[in-house]
Amino acid sequence: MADATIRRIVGLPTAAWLESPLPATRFILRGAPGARAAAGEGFGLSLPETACRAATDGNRAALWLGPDEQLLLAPDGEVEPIAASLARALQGHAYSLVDVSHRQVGIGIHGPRAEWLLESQCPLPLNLRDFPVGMCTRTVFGKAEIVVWRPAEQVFRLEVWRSFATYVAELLREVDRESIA
Amino acid sequence: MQKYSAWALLREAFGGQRGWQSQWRRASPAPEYDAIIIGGGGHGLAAAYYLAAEHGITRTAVLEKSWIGGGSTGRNTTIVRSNYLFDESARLYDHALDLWQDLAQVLNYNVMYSPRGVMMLAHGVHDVQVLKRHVHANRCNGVTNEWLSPEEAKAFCPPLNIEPNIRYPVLGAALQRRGGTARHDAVAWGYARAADALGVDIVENCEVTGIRRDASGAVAAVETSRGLIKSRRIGVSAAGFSSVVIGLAGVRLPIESFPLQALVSEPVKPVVPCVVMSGSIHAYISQSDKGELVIGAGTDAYTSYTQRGALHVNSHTLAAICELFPTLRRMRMLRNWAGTVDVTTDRSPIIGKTPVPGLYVNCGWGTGGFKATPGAGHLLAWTMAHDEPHPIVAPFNIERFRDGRLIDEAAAAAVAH
Amino acid sequence: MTLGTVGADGAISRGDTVDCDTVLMSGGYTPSVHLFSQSRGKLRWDAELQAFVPGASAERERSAGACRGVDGLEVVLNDGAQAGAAAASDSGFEGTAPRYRAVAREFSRRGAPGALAQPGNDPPAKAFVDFQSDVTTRDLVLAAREGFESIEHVKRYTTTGMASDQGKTSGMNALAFVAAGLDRTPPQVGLTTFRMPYTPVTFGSFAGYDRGNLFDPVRTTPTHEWALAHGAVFEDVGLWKRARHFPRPGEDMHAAVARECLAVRSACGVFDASTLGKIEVVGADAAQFLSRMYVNNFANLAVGRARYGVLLREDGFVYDDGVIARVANDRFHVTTTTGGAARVLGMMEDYLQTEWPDLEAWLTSTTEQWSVIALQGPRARDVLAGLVEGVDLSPGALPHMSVARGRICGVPMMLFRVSFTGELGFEINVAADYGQAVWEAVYAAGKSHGITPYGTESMHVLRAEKGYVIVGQETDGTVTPDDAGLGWAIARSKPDFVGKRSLERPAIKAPGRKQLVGLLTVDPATVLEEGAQVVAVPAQSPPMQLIGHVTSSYASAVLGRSIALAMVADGRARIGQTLYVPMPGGDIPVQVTAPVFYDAEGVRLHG
Amino acid sequence: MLIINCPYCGPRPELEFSYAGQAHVARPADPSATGDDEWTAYLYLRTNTRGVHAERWRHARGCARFFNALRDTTTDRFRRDLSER
Repeated sequence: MADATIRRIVGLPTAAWLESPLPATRFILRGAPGARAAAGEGFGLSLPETACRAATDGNRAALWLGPDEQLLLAPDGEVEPIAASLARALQGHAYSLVDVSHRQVGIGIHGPRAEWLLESQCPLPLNLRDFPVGMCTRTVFGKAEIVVWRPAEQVFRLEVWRSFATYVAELLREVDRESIA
Repeated sequence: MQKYSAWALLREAFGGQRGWQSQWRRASPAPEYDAIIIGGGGHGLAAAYYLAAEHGITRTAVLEKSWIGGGSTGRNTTIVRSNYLFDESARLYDHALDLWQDLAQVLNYNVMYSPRGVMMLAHGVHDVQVLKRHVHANRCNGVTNEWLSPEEAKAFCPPLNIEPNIRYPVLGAALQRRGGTARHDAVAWGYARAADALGVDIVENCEVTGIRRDASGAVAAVETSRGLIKSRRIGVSAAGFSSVVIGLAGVRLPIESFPLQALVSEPVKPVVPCVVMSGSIHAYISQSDKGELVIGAGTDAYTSYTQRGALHVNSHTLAAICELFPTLRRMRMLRNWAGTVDVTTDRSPIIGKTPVPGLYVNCGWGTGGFKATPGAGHLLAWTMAHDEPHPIVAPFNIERFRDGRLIDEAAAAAVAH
Repeated sequence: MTLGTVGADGAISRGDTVDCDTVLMSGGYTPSVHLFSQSRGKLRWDAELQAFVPGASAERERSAGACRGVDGLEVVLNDGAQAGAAAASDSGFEGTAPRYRAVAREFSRRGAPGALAQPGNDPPAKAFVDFQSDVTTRDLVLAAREGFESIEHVKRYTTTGMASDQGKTSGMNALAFVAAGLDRTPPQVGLTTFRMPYTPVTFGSFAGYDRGNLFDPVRTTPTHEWALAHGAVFEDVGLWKRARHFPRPGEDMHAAVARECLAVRSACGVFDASTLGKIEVVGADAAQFLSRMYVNNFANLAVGRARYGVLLREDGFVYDDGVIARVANDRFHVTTTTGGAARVLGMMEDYLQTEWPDLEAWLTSTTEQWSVIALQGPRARDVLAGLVEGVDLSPGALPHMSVARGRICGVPMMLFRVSFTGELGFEINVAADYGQAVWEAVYAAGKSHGITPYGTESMHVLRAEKGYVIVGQETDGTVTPDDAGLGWAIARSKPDFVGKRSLERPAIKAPGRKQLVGLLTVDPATVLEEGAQVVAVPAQSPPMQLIGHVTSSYASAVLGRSIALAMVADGRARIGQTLYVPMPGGDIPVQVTAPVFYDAEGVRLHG
Repeated sequence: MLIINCPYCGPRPELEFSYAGQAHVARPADPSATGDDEWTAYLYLRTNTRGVHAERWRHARGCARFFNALRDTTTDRFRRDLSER
């Protein structure tokens, strides 16, 4: 990409269990229920109809955030092709598609302590029974709003608005630091 | 009324303290009164006292569903101040502050009014603008209030953290030296005792269950858990329960009731010498004469009559206290409770007549009613005695909501940019 | 110390005297019903135990063991096991309670309530009830004598139970004693409320991690590091850190702001406006939706054009403002104030979801998608010219209040021709990750044109010179559009918009409302204090007849004098009059003017 | 802390929600034709019920939807499963 040289991604602290954010293509899709099915054709995977569930296929994912709101994730640099493909698939439907690739950053947390670290500042129970693999939702972490998604048993991915990302990462590290000290 | 004096103390010290009398009678309701006040908190008891003392209306009853002073009076953080922004508010609250000055003498009861100063902190440029506007408006209205630099604020309140590197540094403060605290229970008991001495019946455990109106629509009587009581002049002073009580007469008030929490620490030696308030990070603190740190939070988000709030609201307040007073971090919360506060849209009270003849209301004080106790009682009594609003309370009528003539103390603190 | 025994009737017999160093006192046993009581369960008086025990539950909890008055180790263990098994079973799990046998010696834990000197004792014995507050039975007798009969009154009058044990050692004894004195049973007198916490807990425990920089998130913009490196002084605006000014060595804020402002007026300045809220409104009914929300009309806004919008609350008072651009027929880019971003989005969602669900329009916050670089000043176009691709910057092609898409530094850009300074102005919107690089490129390209970074303080001065209001500074939630001089924005032909009906209320239409005006001090060197009051008649003593207040006040470098904005009763009719600002040092005379101090014709804006 | 049943997401902690006042207070269809008293009632008058209260919540930090619920304001207990979309 021609723009890679001038890009400056949010720099966050890292740890063995804390992945620094990677750039991604992100869209918020909102619209009438019919748009969801159509959008699936354009995006290349069936968008989840069940509340608080994610659907994935290869390197693309769709996260149910609300009955009329989906977060679409894809590798970096695919804004134009995905927008074009969705526009074709959604022709005739009432919907809104907005590029939010830079609005938020992804933070990965993994390992045996991941669930415990997140639960420390998140009011939701994150055990496997209440928050199984494949579940995702918007919620809070400390004083920040986050999207949390569990792609695997010991892997969580957070999506955080960029100006809150430093806070979230530092708070995670502080919880970790205090609990192992 | 038995007069409290140095002589009386001396006499009783030698007499085994056996000569003290009941501070107020345990009255049973009479069939009829010239005036009834519903609500035996500070406001209601004060109104009854002033009805008797200043207007000669001694055939008055205060009806309290439980024990006097047990509602918002006994649950608030006892802050007394008058540094409000708008001219109408300044007059109203300063009238109360004037009455506080010699209230103990007037009532012959130690209400422990302590003008130790109320300091309101500014944490941002916008806070500075808002508080300075208060200071200027107050000065021109004859209300004491002054601006302090961070260093002056710290000199006045030494444990305050004014380091510039904290999350929300203190950029300055507005100080009302005449503000302070008083003992909430004593205010209720002092008014009760003084009113009782003038012949007012204080009827506890008497819940009002209905308000009867005559053919003309005017009030005629109240139905209570202790029977029907007639009166053609009824004042409602029921704080968080105002809309429930006044609803009995078919009147709707622009009020919602929210939980408001407070807490105290274990008692320690004097450490916080004044009242400190930080509106923008929601922390209010003072120290009682017993040594407890008295801390108030913001209201919970939803209407409720449970007198219970959520822990996260208090946690937020305590985090703010720890930021402003790091030395208090290891103080311990002893007791937490909540009251029910009646909040109007413009955060200003409603005092005056209602659409129902003979029915008067004093409510909507939200989180700040205690400071107004003497003033609200005084002005409600005047209004009931004259059947017209006292000039000071005239702007605080119900009609202001219809006309759009709001006295919006809340909006004055709106966030900038 | 002299020992004695208390008989069943309360009579005390005098016994032996023993030497001792320390006295340990017990309030007796009583079940710890605190948690049950705090869960709003109803306590029941057990006359045999002489204690309150859990009665009807409010929650689906169970009390087990000593806290419900069960006595003896073996019994308690089995009680707990059974309660646990029953709770598990009710929750859908299986399990049976094991059976325990205790081999230890059993104690009786029957309590002590009432084992105190009683009111009838003669001579009166002194007996402590509250060991921490030194409350004695005599104090309780005195309280009763003075009419404090409710147990809450007794507690508050004597402070029994208010020490750090919160009545754990004293509560039942005080109650039993008061009840006996009043010739009632304990449940007739009633308990004081059990408050949380069960045991005192440090403030720090509640505060937890909410301390220092984690007390509240610190939000920074994409150019934050650049600003830091260039000496910016920051201010807190909500959670954001915004650069307030960029002092050079030796400069105070006043000097820095004067320099920054002059640079914008004479050459160009660059400003980070990224914190402004942004909402993408998309859908076939987007224009109609915005026309219902804002006082303005958006149906007739052409694609590629922008309009200043005013948002009211339903009560008619100004709530927010911003620039709203139509970027496609069914797509609007809405900006809000920094502080208003979240609440405006919430308000819009409310109307969309609950009042007008039939409208085809959807909202997405894009506040953080975009880095917004405001480039303002007569040289702004020259600076941009060499940087942008695909946009015709000429006034004809990109007039004031318009928007175009193009590229800058090789990345996509939305370029707004807007101005909050009164100068020729642009706001470059690029995706946030490119913000700092584009800012640096603009700064480098502007060097030869005298480009100067400026902060929020200069932004405030520049807009005040032009009489542009800031919501929250000129307005305070009691101000209508007309009060703030924004009546021109109202599309009066519209049948309805949020707040329209409230503008017809009597007090809103009554004369005497405060209106936005300018104030010029007679002495141009005097800068009024913001928040200072305004009077018509000088030399008043308090309480004065106040007619307004100063909302904004600055030293204007370009005008070489001070300026102020104020809200003054009937202000527009007073233009030309002399009013006074009463200060502790005396009245400051001011002349009332229109609220535009610089380039009233707007020539520079359209340059 | 209240546990609130979001009709879309299920029971969630209060921290994720914002309270949105009494339910069923509809904005008059034609505000201009609404009298002063009726408009005042719409703006300011609420039942402030002591008892079962029909109210609105928004799962603001969840699915972002507004919904109605019934809660007893004397106990803060929600009527179970009566949240409606």
